[in-house]
Amino acid sequence: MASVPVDLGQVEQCRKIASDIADDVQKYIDRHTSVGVERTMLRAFGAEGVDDQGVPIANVAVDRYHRAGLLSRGISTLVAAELLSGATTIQDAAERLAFGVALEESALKITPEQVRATLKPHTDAAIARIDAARIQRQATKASYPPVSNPLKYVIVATGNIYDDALQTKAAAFAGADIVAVIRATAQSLLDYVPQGATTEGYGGTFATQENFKIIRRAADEASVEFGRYIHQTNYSSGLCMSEIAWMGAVERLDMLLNDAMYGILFRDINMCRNFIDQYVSRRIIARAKIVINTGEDNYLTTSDAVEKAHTVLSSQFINEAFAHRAGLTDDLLGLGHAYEIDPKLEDSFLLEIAQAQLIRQIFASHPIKWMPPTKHKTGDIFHSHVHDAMFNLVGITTNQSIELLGMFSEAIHNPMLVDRYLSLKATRYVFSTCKHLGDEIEFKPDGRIAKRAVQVLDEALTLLREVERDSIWESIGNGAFADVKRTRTGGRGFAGVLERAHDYANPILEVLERGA
Amino acid sequence: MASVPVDLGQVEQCRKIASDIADDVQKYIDRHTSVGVERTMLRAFGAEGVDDQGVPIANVAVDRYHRAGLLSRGISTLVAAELLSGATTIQDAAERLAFGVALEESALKITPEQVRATLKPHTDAAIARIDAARIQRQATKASYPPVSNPLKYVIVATGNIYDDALQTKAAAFAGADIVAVIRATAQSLLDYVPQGATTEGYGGTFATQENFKIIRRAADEASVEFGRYIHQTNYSSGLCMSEIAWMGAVERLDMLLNDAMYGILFRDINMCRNFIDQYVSRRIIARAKIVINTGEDNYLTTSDAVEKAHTVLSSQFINEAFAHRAGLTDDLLGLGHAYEIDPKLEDSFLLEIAQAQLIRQIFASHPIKWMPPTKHKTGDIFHSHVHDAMFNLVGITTNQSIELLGMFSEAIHNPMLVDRYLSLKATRYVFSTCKHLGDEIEFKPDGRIAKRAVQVLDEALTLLREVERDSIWESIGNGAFADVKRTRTGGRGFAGVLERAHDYANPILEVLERGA
Amino acid sequence: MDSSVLRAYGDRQGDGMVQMSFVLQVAPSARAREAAKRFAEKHGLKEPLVATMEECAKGYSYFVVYGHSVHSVDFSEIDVPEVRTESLSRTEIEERIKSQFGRKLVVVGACTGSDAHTVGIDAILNYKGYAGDKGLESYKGFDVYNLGAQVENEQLAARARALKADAILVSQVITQRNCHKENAQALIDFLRAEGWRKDVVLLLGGPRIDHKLALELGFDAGFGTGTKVADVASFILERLEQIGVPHK
Amino acid sequence: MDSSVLRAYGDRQGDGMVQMSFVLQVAPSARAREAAKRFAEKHGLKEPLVATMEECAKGYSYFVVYGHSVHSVDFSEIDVPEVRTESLSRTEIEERIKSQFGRKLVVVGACTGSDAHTVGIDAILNYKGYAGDKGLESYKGFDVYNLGAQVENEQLAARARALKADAILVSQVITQRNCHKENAQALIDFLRAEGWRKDVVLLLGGPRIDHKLALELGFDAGFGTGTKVADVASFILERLEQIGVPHK
Ligand code: B12
Ligand code: B12
Ligand SMILES: Cc1ncc(COP(=O)(O)O)c(C=O)c1O
Ligand SMILES: Cc1ncc(COP(=O)(O)O)c(C=O)c1O
Repeated sequence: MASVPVDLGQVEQCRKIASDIADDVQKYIDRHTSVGVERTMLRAFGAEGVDDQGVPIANVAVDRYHRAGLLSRGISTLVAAELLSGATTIQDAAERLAFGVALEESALKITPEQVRATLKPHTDAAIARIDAARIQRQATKASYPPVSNPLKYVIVATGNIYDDALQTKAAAFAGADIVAVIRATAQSLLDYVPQGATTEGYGGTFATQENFKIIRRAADEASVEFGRYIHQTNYSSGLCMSEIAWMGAVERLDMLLNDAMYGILFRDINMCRNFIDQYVSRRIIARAKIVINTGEDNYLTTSDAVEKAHTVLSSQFINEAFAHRAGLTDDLLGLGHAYEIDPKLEDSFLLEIAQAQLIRQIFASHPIKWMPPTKHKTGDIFHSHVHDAMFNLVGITTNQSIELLGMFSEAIHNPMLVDRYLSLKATRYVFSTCKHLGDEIEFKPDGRIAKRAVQVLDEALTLLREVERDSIWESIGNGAFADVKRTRTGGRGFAGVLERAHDYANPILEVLERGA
Repeated sequence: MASVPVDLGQVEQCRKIASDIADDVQKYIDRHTSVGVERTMLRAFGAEGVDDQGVPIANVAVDRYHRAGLLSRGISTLVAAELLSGATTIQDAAERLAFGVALEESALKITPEQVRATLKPHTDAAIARIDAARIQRQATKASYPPVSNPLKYVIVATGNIYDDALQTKAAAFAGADIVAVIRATAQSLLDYVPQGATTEGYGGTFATQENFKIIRRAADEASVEFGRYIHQTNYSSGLCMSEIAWMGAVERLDMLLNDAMYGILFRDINMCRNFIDQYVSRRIIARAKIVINTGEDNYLTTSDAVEKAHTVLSSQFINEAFAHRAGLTDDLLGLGHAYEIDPKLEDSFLLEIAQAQLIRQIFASHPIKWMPPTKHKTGDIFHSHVHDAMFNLVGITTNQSIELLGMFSEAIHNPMLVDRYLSLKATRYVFSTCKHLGDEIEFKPDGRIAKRAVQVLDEALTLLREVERDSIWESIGNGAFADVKRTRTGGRGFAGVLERAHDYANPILEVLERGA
Repeated sequence: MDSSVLRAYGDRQGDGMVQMSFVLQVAPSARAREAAKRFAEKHGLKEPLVATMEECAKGYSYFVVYGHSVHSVDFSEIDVPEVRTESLSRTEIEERIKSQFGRKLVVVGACTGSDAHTVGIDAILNYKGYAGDKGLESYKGFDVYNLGAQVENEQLAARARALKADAILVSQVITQRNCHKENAQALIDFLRAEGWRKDVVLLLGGPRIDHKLALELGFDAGFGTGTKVADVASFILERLEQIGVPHK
Repeated sequence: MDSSVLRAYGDRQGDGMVQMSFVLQVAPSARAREAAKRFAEKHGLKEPLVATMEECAKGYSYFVVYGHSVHSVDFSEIDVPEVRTESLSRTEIEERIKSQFGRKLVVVGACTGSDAHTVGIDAILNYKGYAGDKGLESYKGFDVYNLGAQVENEQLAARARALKADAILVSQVITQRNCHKENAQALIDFLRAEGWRKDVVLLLGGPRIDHKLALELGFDAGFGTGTKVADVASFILERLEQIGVPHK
């Protein structure tokens, strides 16, 4: 296997610094919660449904008590209180919280221990749901032959979940391993999860629990039909990242786009909110053993991919550190990177190889997510197809794990059926014709590729040191990542952040934190 | 620069055997001539024009005396005789030979020495024309900046020479270095060269002297316009290969498709005829310092490119040996090979690299001609474009010299303007993005690529030994190349072969053979 | 919607999405872009999106356009002849030749006229075949004569007659100015004139050949891109059984 | 032929050659091929050649077709508005700002609505620019405020007013269901309602924006794919000179 020189001492330093950076934030996270987190718990206990305006009961209940200033004890405390005050089921409790007589101060005079005890069966049920889904998913997957890397990942995005299901099968027919349903443009900014099956999406299809089910069914059918396991992916990102993590966990999703900082940088979601939510979402994901896909690739769609290559690597160390703190193991960390260097640059292919190989080596046991060229794509679909071929070549040569397929229509529209078909066909061709290329070549130890790899790691370490010095809060404020600057109290969803009371209780999270 | 292991001892043996093979044939060649050769000389002395049926005077004259059994003295002898009998000019002599009173036996009682003496000024003029054209061409080329390998070679084939000229400029605009005008399908089977400008071609445009001029003008204009030298190519192949070589030489063509055996194998031209004609054509080409392109690539469009890779290499040694015997130096030998392995074959890319690199190393000082995938192309133009991208990648990585660009419409039609444009665009991209890739990688010394290279050279040597054992005449009879079998007296044009009389004279050829 | 009515399919039923590319003799400009849009509209594309406009030669622009086509075709109205022979397995073919004819069937093939593309006919005839599909020569039941490239019709006919061919296989790959049609037609005319067209199975093949065209030209069947050897063998058998060729 | 009449150009004047690709909901077959051919014919393609037919999903076929289009457009009839400002050099721009206005011009920009594609507006505004073309911030004569992504129209208007902006630059990249049109239109309506639309230069940009569309929506100009910073600067200058913005 071709390799680039990697200074393991530097790598260790990067990991150490990233750890410190994450520790600092983790202290904050552990003292706070958010409306998103609390809604997640309410759903996890089993609360379902929407009000007559279509607002999820989870939202109505959580918002009501947030407004009332009582949410700092945790929604679990309130649920327990309702159960103790006569609610017959979780659903009943949730509806009372949403629409019923407001709980009296006195009802909240329960201790966290009482909360845990009262909710024990429901907590157990919630965890059991995740576990059951995980076991079923793993068993199904194990019943199919293993697939070799890179896995071929395509997106569908018709706006109608039934069309998406049809496209899922079409993608599987054409050779896809992983299908992601892209969400509508602004879903990440919604502070609630829409309900039910979507038939009229906006440049994508909402992530809803029902939609997850529909795609899971289609993917399962396709797995049977084609004798290959078809993975399902969606987005645990935005203002509802932990709720979606829960839905993904119980609906047997295989992967979730999930990043410690993406929302902050690319969606202007408040930092505090995003850090809290990512933690809880990852606790759930860890239990479900879902593979996450982080979003560092986006840095290079925004900033220059040559100048800012190291920011991707730095951020991957940070994402890894956050993930470890949420119980995720390396085999679940699909760290993102991308082939986004300006193709007009001479020898750009060498730089792409260097970066891809460097990341492959540093994160050797991680299922690396490898993103195609997008920014420099144009409407010349023929040329765009060739651009993707070069990307595929790096994917197979450097043995990336999860490869999002480039689409020749990238600069035009969400991929159509035939765009996906042709992309899969070309990718299968390149992967097959170059199957063992990576085993057959070596990179000159002092050549351009090697030097570039050394440089990127160097710069990543330097950047991490700066971030440690300034703290991540400040660094994001200075535009350390993706040239985007955010402030600690700015951005969306800050109002939904609250300090935990000293007697805050969250039995489900506690179990997740304790692990098996 | 990445390299494959090459046993230089084996290479030397191959060269030695190929030399012996060619020597055997050269003995035959030196004792024979053909109607094609004699027509060439008549044209070279300056005979022009056609009869009222459009048959070139060169044909009328040569055929007449061939029928009369007097051609074995050489057309030069007959021309000298006419001049001595009162013809005022070469043209007058040629017309007399064609239409005049038949020469008496007595008129032929001139010795070769007399022939040489009589024709001396005309022989000198013929050689001077070649030299002048060469000097002009070299000077023009030297006035432009040198281009780096691989040169980008495209074909135009509208059937109308004026459209071809327009397309030549369009190709230059889009980045081509070399433009070839493809001939009409069956021109190689015509035993005469058509006259004048073609406006209604059949899947190509006839190679005529006038057409050569028209394209040269367009290419020269394009050179000025784009500040890059635009090379012109055509085919010195088929039953008129030496006549076309002459036309190419004086019309300043830069390259000619010219092969010692292509006509035999792929056009069913008689072996004897073809061997004689290739020799004379190459003598002219050598004087003009035109780069030839041999046709071994065609073997792989016919036979399986994995099984028969070694036949390409064997044949290249033979072509080289024949070329040396005609005075061509290595820097003029564009030996052909091709990217024709079934793309569905796993690791086929490794085999392609191995072959391309092997040939690059063995013929290190030759301007290798590298042909694109054609046989396994389909009507899926998108996919075909990707297939060509992989080919381009090998071209730049192994530093091929002259690269014929693949066309995404290969399985459909002769390339249209936009097909060429897109091909050039994609090629420029791959060449630039991978500019120094070949310098940056190494092939594992004991890997699949290296082993394949070793195997191909091994097999080539074995085949050459067999050809030497059986003689080339027999070997072609057994289908040694391209699985095609031909007999010594079969095929087209055998009737145009004749033994030279003991007092045969060919002053122009003699000068060419003597060299500067 | 009538399910037999086909519209283009992009990503959702009925969206009519098609892609076009073309060149117009005009340099890139806002007006040129508009011209491309209108040009697409003339073809029946609604809301055409000009995805790219690039100068591909001086004064020429290349365009890629997407749009929603208003057109449709009624599939139920389409009826084209297809080779309907059931494809037999190798063993079935061998056995049926034995039982029905009790001798080898003689097959003569060539690539005719100025056409030198032998790979296709070799694929069908030669032992080795193509892409793992072995040719008729590999069957015990066939006696195969492959005359190769650039064979004149008269020459082919003469050989076939001399060999008492059961079937003649003609390959035509070059189709410039319909030379394949003329050339194939000429063979039929020749055999008819000689009076033995009916005694032999006549097949035409090549990437641009289809069954319909072959029938029109007077052949018994036409075989295009991707033809499998067994299909050809099966057809020859069935056809010979129909015309009742004697146990010679 | 009238030289203003444009036909598609393959390789020879007037050949009308175009390429199409599309999917029909039918499995590959001779009938499907014929359907594709007829489908192409409906678009005005003569002698369509179905170059490929592949099953791209169960029961769906993908086709590539070439054919000679009968259609043409008359270029002389096409008249679309184009930004006609002569593009000035950096020095010219700087000097003209100095001489004509004697102060820095204030420019406020944003990517509005739910659109988060900042690369385009950054290319025009930020010092660094894009692909070597430095943004307005790099000019001494401009005072630039880039508000970033997902900015609401009201917010943008308020900032611009507070900053006494000479020009407002709006980027819209997402165009699904024409959200860009609605969103851009809403800004104009808002400024009109507030009564200061006329006092400011309003530019719209993005890959799907053209000058015509921008004018229709009430902007002063529209800028699409590949816009150069100097063009934008030149336009702002010229327009400000026209509306006669005072030396503040
Ligand atoms: C290989 C090849 C050559 C080789 C031929 C070698 C050889 N020994 O055959 C060489 C290099 C010599 C060659 C030369 C030329 N070629 Co050529 N060639 C091709 C190429 C790349 C592949 C054809 C092929 O072998 N396909 C593989 C075989 C297995 O497929 P197939 O022929 O379709 O056969 C299958 C079926 O059709 C069917 N079939 C075929 N015949 C028959 C017969 C019967 C009876 C049956 C039942 C079935 C059957 O069964 C086969 C197996 O499934 C094509 C482009 C392409 N990718 O298609 C161009 C192509 C066919 N060539 C073309 C041209 C123009 C030429 C030249 C004229 C170029 C020139 N101007 O110099 C010359 C002249 C040749 C001549 N006079 O015939 C054009 C033809 C355009 C047209 N439609 O008219 C093509 C399409 C290239 C192009 N884009 O321009 N060529
Ligand atoms: C980079 C990118 C992203 C990045 C954006 C990062 C960032 N900070 O901007 C990320 C990854 C975050 C992203 C996300 C999404 N994207 Co996006 N993205 C792109 C991509 C790849 C490149 C765009 C780009 O940066 N181009 C380079 C710049 C320089 O070009 P430009 O924008 O055209 O700008 C030039 C001119 O237009 C002009 N200009 C632009 N604005 C202005 C303004 C003024 C005033 C002036 C004068 C000039 C001007 O000048 C510039 C310089 O010449 C395109 C595909 C493509 N290749 O075009 C998809 C694309 C635009 N994205 C798309 C989509 C759908 C999305 C998502 C909704 C996907 C999803 N469902 O999750 C999300 C959501 C984003 C949101 N809410 O806005 C679609 C849009 C389809 C459509 N037309 O509606 C595209 C076309 C991809 C596709 N095939 O589907 N994306
Ligand atoms: C981590 C992550 N989340 C989410 C998204 C998608 O964006 P949105 O939040 O609009 O669904 C991306 C896109 O690349 C991403 O990388
Ligand atoms: C050496 C040589 N001559 C000629 C040709 C072209 O064929 P034709 O003789 O029909 O012009 C080729 C085609 O590949 C070739 O390689």
